[in-house]
Amino acid sequence: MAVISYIDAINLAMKEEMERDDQVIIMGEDVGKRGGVFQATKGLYEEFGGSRVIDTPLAESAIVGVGIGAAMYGMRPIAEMQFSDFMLPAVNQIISEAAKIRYRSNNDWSVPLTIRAPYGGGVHGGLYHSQSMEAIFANVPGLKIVMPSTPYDVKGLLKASIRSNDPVIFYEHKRAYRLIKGEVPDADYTLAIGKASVKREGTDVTVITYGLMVHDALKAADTLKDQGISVHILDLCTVYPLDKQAIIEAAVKTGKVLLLTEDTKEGSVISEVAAIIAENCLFDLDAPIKRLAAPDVPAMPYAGPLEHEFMVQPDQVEAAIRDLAEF
Amino acid sequence: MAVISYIDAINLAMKEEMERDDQVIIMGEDVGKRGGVFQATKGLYEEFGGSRVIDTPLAESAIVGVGIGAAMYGMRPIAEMQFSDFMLPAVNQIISEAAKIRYRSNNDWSVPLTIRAPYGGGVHGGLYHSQSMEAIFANVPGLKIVMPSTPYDVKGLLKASIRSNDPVIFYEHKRAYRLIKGEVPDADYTLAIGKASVKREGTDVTVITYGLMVHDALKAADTLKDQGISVHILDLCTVYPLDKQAIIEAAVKTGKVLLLTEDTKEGSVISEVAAIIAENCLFDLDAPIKRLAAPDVPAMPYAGPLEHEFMVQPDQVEAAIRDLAEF
Amino acid sequence: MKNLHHTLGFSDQDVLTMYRYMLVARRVDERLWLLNRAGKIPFVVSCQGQEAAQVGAAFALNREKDYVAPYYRDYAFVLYWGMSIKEMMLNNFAKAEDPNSGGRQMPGHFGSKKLRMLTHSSPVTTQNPHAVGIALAAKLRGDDIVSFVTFGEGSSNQGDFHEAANFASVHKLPVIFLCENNHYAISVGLESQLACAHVSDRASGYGMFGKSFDGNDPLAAYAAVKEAVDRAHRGEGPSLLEANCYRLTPHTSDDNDMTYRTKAEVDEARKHDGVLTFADYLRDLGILTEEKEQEMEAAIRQEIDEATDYAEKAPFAKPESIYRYVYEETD
Amino acid sequence: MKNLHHTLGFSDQDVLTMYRYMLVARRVDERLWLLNRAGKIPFVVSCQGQEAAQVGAAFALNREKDYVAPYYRDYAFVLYWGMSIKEMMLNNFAKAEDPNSGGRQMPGHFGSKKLRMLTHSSPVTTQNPHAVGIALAAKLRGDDIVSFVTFGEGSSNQGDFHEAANFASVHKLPVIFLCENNHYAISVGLESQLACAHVSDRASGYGMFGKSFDGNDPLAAYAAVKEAVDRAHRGEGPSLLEANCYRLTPHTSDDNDMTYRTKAEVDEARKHDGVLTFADYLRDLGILTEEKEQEMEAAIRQEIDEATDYAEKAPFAKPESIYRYVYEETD
Ligand SMILES: Cc1ncc(C[n+]2csc(CCOP(=O)(O)OP(=O)(O)O)c2C)c(N)n1
Ligand SMILES: Cc1ncc(C[n+]2csc(CCOP(=O)(O)OP(=O)(O)O)c2C)c(N)n1
Ligand SMILES: [Mg+2]
Ligand SMILES: [Mg+2]
Repeated sequence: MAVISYIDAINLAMKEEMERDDQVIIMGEDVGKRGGVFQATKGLYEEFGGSRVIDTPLAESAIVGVGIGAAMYGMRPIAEMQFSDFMLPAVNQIISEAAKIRYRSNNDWSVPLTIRAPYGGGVHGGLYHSQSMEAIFANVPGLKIVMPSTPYDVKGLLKASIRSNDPVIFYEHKRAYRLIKGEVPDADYTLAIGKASVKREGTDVTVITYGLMVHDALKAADTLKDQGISVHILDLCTVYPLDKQAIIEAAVKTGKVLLLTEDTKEGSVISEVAAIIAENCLFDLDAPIKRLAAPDVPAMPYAGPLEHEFMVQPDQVEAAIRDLAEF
Repeated sequence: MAVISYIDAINLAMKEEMERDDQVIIMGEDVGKRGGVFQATKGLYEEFGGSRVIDTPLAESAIVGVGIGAAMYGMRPIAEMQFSDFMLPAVNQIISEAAKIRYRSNNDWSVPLTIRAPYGGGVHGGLYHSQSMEAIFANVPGLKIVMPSTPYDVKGLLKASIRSNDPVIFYEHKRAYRLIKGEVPDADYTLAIGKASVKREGTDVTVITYGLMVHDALKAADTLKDQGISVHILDLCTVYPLDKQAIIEAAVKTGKVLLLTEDTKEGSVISEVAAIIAENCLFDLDAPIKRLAAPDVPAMPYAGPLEHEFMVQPDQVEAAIRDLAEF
Repeated sequence: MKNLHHTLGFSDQDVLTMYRYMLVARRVDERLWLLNRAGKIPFVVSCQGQEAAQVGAAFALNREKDYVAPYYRDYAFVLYWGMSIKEMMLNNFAKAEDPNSGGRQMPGHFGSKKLRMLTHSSPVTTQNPHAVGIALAAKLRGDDIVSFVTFGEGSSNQGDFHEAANFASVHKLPVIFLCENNHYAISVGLESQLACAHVSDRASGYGMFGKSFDGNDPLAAYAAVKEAVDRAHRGEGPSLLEANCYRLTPHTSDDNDMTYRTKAEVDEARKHDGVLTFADYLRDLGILTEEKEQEMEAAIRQEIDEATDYAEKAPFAKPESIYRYVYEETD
Repeated sequence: MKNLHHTLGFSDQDVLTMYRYMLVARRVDERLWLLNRAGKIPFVVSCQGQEAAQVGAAFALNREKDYVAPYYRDYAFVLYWGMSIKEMMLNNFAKAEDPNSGGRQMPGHFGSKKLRMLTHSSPVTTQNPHAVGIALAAKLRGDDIVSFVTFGEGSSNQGDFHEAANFASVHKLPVIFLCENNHYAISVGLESQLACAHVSDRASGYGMFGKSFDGNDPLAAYAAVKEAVDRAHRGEGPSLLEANCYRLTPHTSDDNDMTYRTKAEVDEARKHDGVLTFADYLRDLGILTEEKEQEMEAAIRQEIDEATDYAEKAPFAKPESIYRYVYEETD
């Protein structure tokens, strides 16, 4: 197994799927010669040409809407949104159209479309290049939202998304792109969308999270191990619809639950996780559920000290776990 | 005090605010001569003329975006979205712009804009004229989302929204328009945005809900009273940001909580309510939190029996309260 | 009266067929209003005043291979395209057998994969980028087809119209955008919707072919759409057409149009009603005889009666069916 | 060299001032790149190649009453409009004193209520409807102003452009839409963005006045915008203008433009650089003497040095300030 970066896993998943199935195409801003502003599509234009790696006009609603049409024709488009923040012009096409086409046509039409979008902060991106955009779509049946944390998950889940016969929003943490590296098998594999994954077994405190914060949790768990605290970590992987069974099992396992998200707290994906636990495991809890999230302000400011203040810091994660352990 | 309908309260609030302040204008599709497709703006074109009651081109992003510009100039526009379902083309203007303008300009600019939109089902509206659209915006700091249940609340909260110096999404339940009537004072009054309201005091079970379902809860409480079950009802009124204190008090009061929404369950506003309770009142609960909501399918179908199956029915509300009481 | 259809390559039988579809749509539409007023169906959206443009356009397309994205008023188009009267009635009664959505959607929200007809939704104009995507995919696969989409003039002011038109032109895709300009978007008249004379004036901003035609004349519609089809097959890219029509009914059964327009205006427009004027044309040329007309009306009425009867009695989908088809069902 | 500015009503001093603002913007921009390469600021977005159009346009507007919504490349415009070099540097260092956002936003996201300059965001084209709203409100209040908005040619393909332009025309509002066409949207060239020759060709689809001009010539920019201003004041509604420019730098400091265009192409464009050609014009007419030029460069350099120094040392906003101004603070 090779050790590769998060973004290389994305690039490789697309490359392999395009080689495997000539109905897979990529559409987006700067995905062609430029290889994407983050280089996620690097080399694909050269390998597959401009008719399969399409530089579109600067218009997200069209990128998604045209992608839907192409998907209805039988292709498997991958629509790249340059930043998750810039998906908002396409919300109508995503929610009114992509999510509802199978349902409203009574299973006649379907939309095998993957919408990739870099999200997340800590990159000096300011208000509009740092946002977590999952909560907006995490109440829309018909959509699936995948947010992987490791190169292994990235590759398996992106391939599964491309092969899915339903629309998938695939969020990539842009800070993870080059920061996170990991082992990825050379052989072709997919992972099941909709399944959470236990990233660490533990007995004292359960941390449920997703995306880049999985790594904060893992680091905290390492540190706390030396202090005698055993942390169980569940990586949601798919944030909509949630893997209820896995959440319930993880919560029951330790009876103490910390929920983490980079998103602003109120109305975030971890609110639903909390609700599931509150509905299903009340008598198994030994401490109140605790949520750690960004403050409820519009978005992450640009200036360094302000960005830092906005983001949940590793020491806060560690302290929250310790507090729960000692509860 | 006169007894008036929900829609008359809307109409009256706008009329009075327009008389009071000539910076209040209305913009939307068919709001002029037609008086709105639901007649919410009836008579206002005749009274205030076409320059203050503006029939716009059919383009929601412009209705909101132009409204934002006018608000930045110092006016108080009321932007009508014909159905909440059709707000989606305007999401970028609402989330990227209206919600963030005060914050990003460091308090220099502000957006005193009210976005009115009819929502809710049970009107043979099918997939796209029945949806609850609050969850999409209920993770966006900078916005406030008001969803009143009674003519009294409608009038007081709509006036408060129009006078607010920040953007407010004001959702009106379209089935409530003519169904719900209530007493409304003749004198000018406003109600505080962000405050929940106890609609009934009780001791056995707490129901927390909003919009039209408040009335289902009230009806169920009446019935159950005869069976010796005392129901406490909290009407959220503002669903974002939530009135945490009121939620905690209401939950603690009975220790048994039923949360109701017309929206699909996963990721709905009541998920956040459940999370607040799970974080703050764990040891005060005598039963797991229960949520009653629409099923997680894309939207309410059109055919009568299908619509009926989708919607939470009054007998389900009653049964859920009884189950909790007997827990 | 000059014969205008021979030069377009139509036989007398062809134009009779054309008229027949216009008439079927009109009679179905009228029946729907009766059913609505009788309380049998909760909602009607009409094609009245747009049948000529719709049928003329449909005749210029290839029913065996082209893809179409008709909007909610396209009853005449859809009937010609292959939807039966019975299916129309099942759609309007929202019954399980409705091929468009099994009663899930409101009437007039057409769609059928078998007919290569995209599924339509209520938020206006979203179908435009879809039609572009169809054309893009077909071009990539080397399929020589045309992708046809319709929408109202009010809807041409949505961002999705602009983005779709621009995308189609940049990629020179075989898309035909047909705006059915019926002069109203619910209550809002043309002058409050756009400031150009014709929606097709927007074509030049996309570097595409544009043309406006008399929407009451099916032959004019045919000619314009045929020209666009030929251009598309020749690789000359998309076209933006406008059919000049008038909405003869209220917006829907929920609307009262007398709150914003006068009966005199509607009566004036009725004089140009394509169903009447085309019948006159055919009568003048001796193609539509009184006998033929009566036979046609009778046959249509009978078919509508039977379809209505069938649809009314047909079962609704089962309540528990609403949980199905959110995602692909693999087992 | 023919004197072109006298007929426009400009004195020699006026055009020297014009040039000065172009030069200030260029030198500020160049300094920003140096600061970025030195690791002092994380991000730069440039105006290089668009200064002439920006300054010419600004000269045609009324700094005392008009409203403006400049986009992220409008350094030259904003400097003329009233933002000081020091404020520019505070903006780029994202310090508390930055009048645009106090360091909350990325550099180049301008805004100042005092200057009647709308606050700009990153999602492109959202400012267009805002500018229309300003004009609508002003018209309702009877204020005789112009609302001016800029954007790139890539951005002209967003739905918001279309919806804003259409709204402005239908209501005949005094809005000037100026597209700064620099031939690239990041890496995507003009031919993959639009299929018409000029963005201003879209004007006719909105029934509005349209004009394209040489974006390297501040006098051409002035003349075009002045014409639009005059029309606006006469109640003739909005205009859509296009400045033909070229982006001389990579898209931002995060971009490597050599992955998608050649050095030869950029070098060719540099020959038409408005800062150089306008200097030539002024030199040929004897208005810009060597002495004046040196004095100007020296003064500008000193001001930039001081501003940089000030901004670098200025404090960031306090971390706890991020909780403020989500909503109105009334206490
Ligand atoms: C995005 C959106 N906004 C509003 C509506 C409500 N609505 C339905 S039809 C209509 C008018 C459409 O006018 P036009 O495009 O001219 O088509 P017509 O009905 O006249 O054929 C409106 C405003 C909608 N369906 N979708
Ligand atoms: C809605 C949206 N999509 C994508 C982006 C990312 N982006 C920033 S600038 C840019 C290109 C803009 O091109 P153009 O409009 O021509 O302006 P220019 O930068 O060339 O001046 C893109 C794609 C964005 N900011 N907003
Ligand atoms: Mg119309
Ligand atoms: Mg550009």
